[in-house]
Amino acid sequence: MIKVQKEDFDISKEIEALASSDGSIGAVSSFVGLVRDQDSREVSAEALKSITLEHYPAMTEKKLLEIEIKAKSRWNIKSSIIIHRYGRLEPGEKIVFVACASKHRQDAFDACNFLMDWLKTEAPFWKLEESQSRKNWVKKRESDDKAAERWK
Amino acid sequence: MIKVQKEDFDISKEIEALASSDGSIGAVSSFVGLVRDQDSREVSAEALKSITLEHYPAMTEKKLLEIEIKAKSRWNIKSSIIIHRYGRLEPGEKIVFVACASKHRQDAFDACNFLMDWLKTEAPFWKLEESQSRKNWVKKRESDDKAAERWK
Amino acid sequence: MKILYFAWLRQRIGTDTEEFVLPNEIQTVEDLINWLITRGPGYSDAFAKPEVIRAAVNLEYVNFDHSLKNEDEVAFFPPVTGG
Amino acid sequence: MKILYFAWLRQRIGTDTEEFVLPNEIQTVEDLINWLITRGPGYSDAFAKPEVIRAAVNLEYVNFDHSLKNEDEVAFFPPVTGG
Repeated sequence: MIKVQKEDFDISKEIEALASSDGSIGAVSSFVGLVRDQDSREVSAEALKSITLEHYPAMTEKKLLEIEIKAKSRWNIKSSIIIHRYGRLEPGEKIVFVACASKHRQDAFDACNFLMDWLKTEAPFWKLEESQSRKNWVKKRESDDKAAERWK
Repeated sequence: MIKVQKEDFDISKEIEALASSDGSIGAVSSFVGLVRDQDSREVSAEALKSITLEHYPAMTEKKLLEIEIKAKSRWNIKSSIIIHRYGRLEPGEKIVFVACASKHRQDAFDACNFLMDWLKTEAPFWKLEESQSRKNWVKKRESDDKAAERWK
Repeated sequence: MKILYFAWLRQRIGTDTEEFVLPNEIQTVEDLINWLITRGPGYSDAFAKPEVIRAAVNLEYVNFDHSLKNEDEVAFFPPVTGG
Repeated sequence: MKILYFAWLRQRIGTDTEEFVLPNEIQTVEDLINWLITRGPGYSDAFAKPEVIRAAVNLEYVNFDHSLKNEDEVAFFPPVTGG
């Protein structure tokens, strides 16, 4: 399931909905991405006031659905969910949530890790950071491209 | 943090406590293990009524603390939690929860995966399954030994 | 043709969407970029380093040699940074 | 010495804990198992396949050649199946 929304969400409820969808589920692996308290510059990072997530709605839904289908074709996943927020978020707030449910744990772990890596390089979201002195668009991390390459 | 308890727990609260412990945390990877609706026999599995988890309290705490320290020495983890329940549990109930918080996501994913693999082979818990016609002690899975070997 | 701009491309160009009839001489995404650059300093600034820009046509990532049709929706944006 | 049994070892032996003074001739975990086996059918049943049993002394996993002292806490159990 894909949800792209401004609103916050409850992790327990999402995991419980996923887990209760099939009695043969024994494992749920999940990931939450949060707004950190400093901007993303490697050197002389500043305290962060907020980030604003912009996205390309139609393409976001399509790409997230595609990577979810891809994960289900590669691992034995009973169900999965991707929630990604957009709009203005403050330090400590949740940005993204991915969870995968399976019979045994390694399928869930690998599919969840894969979904996050692909989401990072495929889903059309952009982060604008605002700190005391500046606003800047977050630059992509080379390590994200490498992480996504692992699954090819 | 280690918690070995009979009681259920709330995943959202645990993840939020972990995430809010340090403002530089941007990633929380977690895992929940659940009671499945069938017993663990590969062939002619039967509907499961309950499992009962027995453990060796002093050694459990010691081993879980040791593997948590090990994870922190290998990955850049800001905080982590392991909750393992004991006693009688019914299908759908949570058995174990592991979560790791880090600045970037791969540390959290790998540490969480490692903790589960080591917990499966090192923590002194034993599962007694009860189905309509029988009670049986769950046999260890060879795949768990192999999973733990990966990290050596 | 509909063109969408996101993130700092949107800010430099000063608009998020525009629609027009595709000129006949524009065959590919690269042709389109070269034509957009002539439309003003916001565009030439936005497309100054085309190698850091990604393009999507009808919601799919494409290379700059991708052929365009008048009914396409084309989007230009920086590398994605969600998650 | 304190000895603890878990899971099906506990069930076959019929007790979870016992305490006694370590006989002088028992040097190792293996000696202890061989001595326990002589104590009755529950014990010989529990230790029939020692290769599937794990031992811990003072909360640490040990091999069967591990040396024992009278003040040790020894535990016998099947391979663990938590998580």
